Amino acid sequence: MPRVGVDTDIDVRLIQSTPGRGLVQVVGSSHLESIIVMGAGSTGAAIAHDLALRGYLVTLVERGEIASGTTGRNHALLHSGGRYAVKDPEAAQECMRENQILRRICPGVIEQVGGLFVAIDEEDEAYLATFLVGCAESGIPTEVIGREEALRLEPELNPAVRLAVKVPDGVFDPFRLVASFVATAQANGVRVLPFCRVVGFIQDGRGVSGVRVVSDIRGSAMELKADLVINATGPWGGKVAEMAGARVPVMPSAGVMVALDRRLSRRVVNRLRKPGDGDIIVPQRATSLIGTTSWTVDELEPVPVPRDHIVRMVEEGARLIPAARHTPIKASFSSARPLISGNLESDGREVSRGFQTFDHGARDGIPGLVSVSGGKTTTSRAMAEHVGNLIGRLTGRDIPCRTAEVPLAPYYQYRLLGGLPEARREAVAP
Amino acid sequence: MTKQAWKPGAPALETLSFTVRLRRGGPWRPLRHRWQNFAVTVPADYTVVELLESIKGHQDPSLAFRHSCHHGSCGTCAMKVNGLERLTCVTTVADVVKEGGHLEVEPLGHLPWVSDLVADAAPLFDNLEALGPGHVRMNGIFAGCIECGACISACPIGGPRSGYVGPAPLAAARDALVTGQAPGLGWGLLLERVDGNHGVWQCHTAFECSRACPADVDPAGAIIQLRQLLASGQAKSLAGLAMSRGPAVTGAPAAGPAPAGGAPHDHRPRREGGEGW
Amino acid sequence: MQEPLRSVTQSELRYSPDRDLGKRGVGYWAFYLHRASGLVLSLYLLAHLGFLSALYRGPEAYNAFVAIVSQRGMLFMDVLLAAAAIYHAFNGLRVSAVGFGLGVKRQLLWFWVAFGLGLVALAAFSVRLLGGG
Amino acid sequence: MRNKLWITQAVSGIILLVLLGLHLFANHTEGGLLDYAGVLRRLKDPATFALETAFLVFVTYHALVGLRAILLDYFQGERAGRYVTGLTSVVGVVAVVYGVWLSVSLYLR
Repeated sequence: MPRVGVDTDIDVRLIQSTPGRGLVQVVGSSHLESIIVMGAGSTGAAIAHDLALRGYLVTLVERGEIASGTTGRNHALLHSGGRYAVKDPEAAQECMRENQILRRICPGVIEQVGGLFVAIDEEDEAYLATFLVGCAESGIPTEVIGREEALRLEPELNPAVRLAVKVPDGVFDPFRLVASFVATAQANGVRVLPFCRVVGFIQDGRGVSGVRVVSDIRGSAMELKADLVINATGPWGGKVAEMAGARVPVMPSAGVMVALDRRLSRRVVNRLRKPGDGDIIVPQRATSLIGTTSWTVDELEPVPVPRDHIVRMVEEGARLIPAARHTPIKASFSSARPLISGNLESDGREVSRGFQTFDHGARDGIPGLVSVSGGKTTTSRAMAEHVGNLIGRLTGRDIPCRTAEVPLAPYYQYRLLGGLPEARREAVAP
Repeated sequence: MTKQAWKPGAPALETLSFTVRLRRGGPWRPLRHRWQNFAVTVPADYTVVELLESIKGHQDPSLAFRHSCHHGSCGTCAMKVNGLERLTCVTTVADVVKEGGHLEVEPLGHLPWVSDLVADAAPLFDNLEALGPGHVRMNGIFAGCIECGACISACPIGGPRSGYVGPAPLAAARDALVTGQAPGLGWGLLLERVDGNHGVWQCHTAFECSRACPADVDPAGAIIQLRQLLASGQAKSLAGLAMSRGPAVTGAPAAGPAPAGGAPHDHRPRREGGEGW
Repeated sequence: MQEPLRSVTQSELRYSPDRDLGKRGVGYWAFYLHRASGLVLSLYLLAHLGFLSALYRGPEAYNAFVAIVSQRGMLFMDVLLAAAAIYHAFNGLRVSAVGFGLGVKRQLLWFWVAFGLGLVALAAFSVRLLGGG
Repeated sequence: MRNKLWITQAVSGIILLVLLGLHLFANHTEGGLLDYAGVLRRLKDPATFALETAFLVFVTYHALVGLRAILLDYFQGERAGRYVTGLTSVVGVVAVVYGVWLSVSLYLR
């Protein structure tokens, strides 16, 4: 039976000593406000890291393993911004900026493969001028190459290719990127509690002063108190906010991706046209990821994988690299983007790719709760900076953000049991 | 079912009804250990991890299991399915259970048990860090390994919990030696660990690690090669050679010559240091 | 709508039921059998040395001991012991060879060759022992 | 260190294969087991005496190195390693000394 009790060691800052690793990058010793971050996807992990560097007392709770929701299943594309250059220059600029920052602070989880936008037909070719202007305005370096050069760089490209544009796309490992953020946060004293479900909020009147959680490691309920609670639960954001009586207009928008069983290309290959379904192939680890589609879903466990979407992905992918049709499918999977339905339109793709923060104190009269939703993994650090600034305003402190300079700890220093001080390596499954 | 390329006209969607038997409990839970059965009906092409997700979502939200990328690259979702280590995100239920049958899922063995289907990969990561540091693993010579722990669970010797360095870390050490990229511990300690009481000589060539590996790393072959290198004294000279080239810059892309014959993963793209992007 | 097969790469490649004994591979069971037979032989060695102390105690003690262990039932135990020794010997040869890189690719074949030779040796030994006794 | 032990284990195993054959041939091929007089008679032969002593040494060595390997799979760390090595060495020395003493005392009868 679950035990309910107030968890006492929440207010004790656990600065973990990591001898010989030299990565503790802390922060003043002053104890600032205590903050709970719900959700350890790229957003929550980056926020926890950001707030820890600012000196807050942070607890990160996650219902499963870190990066087990939307982030883990994303495209693994380290955006250069090329995909947004025409429609959304602001997003494109931010991508380019964050792309360079991430390469600097966590090179270990990024493959600097580069990317190509390829023109297959006349329509694509006609799009070139618009594309180059967009890239130039967004500060994305480009280089137009001819058919021969494109085929030399990527021999398996569709031979019908007319020209291609080189952009600084990259590939990251989503799980390991989040693990880097979390490992750094842990080293800086953040208490990370994976397998810890939020089941309710502690509210004085309407204001939120903590969360009720059930730890699936301890098998018991706990109450975690804090000055502020941040809801970074992605597509679950709406449901979580509801528990406190707040509203977050999240519209989970699913996308199917197909992982082929080998790398078809060295670089990321995009179709040179307006972003659409199945117009990108990302070489990630031992696979090629073709993506993606976009439709709204209610079901998140698991997110459905319609078969006709798989067919479409393979067909679209084969237009870029014909070998896609004959390569075994290693896996096909769906994830749900947490898009904000501010101005609801028919297709999830049209809704802004940007992110939004909700100060529920100001919006719904529920002080102590902040929600953040939307965004891309590539720009998660920038989102965290934005949220950190908001927290600074809410707590009346003006502490500068340092995440753009501080290198992240290696992913393999993330410890699943880092938040369980009593954890000893003793038991093996019977 | 055989591994095959996608073809139009493959069989239509079917469902399977069967019993899922899950290992529940954990060292810190009030109920340390029990089996729990779930009767399920799911599409036959559901992966085991999708099955677990649907159990968590619709039947028991307290079920703990690790998963992340769902396409076999993050290595979090390795579990024992019907007694064998598998990446559950690339194993469909049709592969492992028949209509009306039983499907048993347990956490990996030989690693610390955390809760339900979760085993802690920290000992594996520690040994990998010592013998083949992360940048090498993600981006370089040892890129094939996804650090899932299947080899450790499958090894009859028992992985880090028996003191054994373990198959994947030994394979990383082999790759470090053959390519001359400095391991996290430095060359001296690498040789000591690999040649020590819990190094390659503890292996009993059961080849179970290579069978279990979902990423074709072939740790058993690496261990055998390491033994030959150690017994012939070549390991020492390789390490000495690497050291005489000066301290390897960790974090930098592999700028040296292409990996020598032994490294099996050199078909994977390297970082393109020259191009900048 | 034509449906693609969401095929899986790992399972069929590495676990072929017709080649493997049960779930684990041959090498896995070979390892445990090797260990078990080694332990049995070690225990036997200690017991053997202990029983031979009857030699020190003189002819009566030793001949009485020989009479006991020469019973037919005991000879069956000898066959089991020989089986352990022969298995341990042949599998040991295989492990040494494979452990040094000889015949790695054929290691499964070597196992069955060793196993077959072992059976032949055991049969010969049994006939000799039981037939002669 | 383990390196050399592993190799000696393989080599001693191969030697044992020969010695065990000779041992079985010498002791068990004359229709059943030798009686007391038979054993004494055989031990008086220097070649057999040498064979049996060598067999004793190698078989004890092989068994205890194997036992040490098994124990090291269950006990880890420097200290445990030393204890295991110490224990198996002592058992080995005792067994060999006892065996040699037994043979010699019989030889002298």
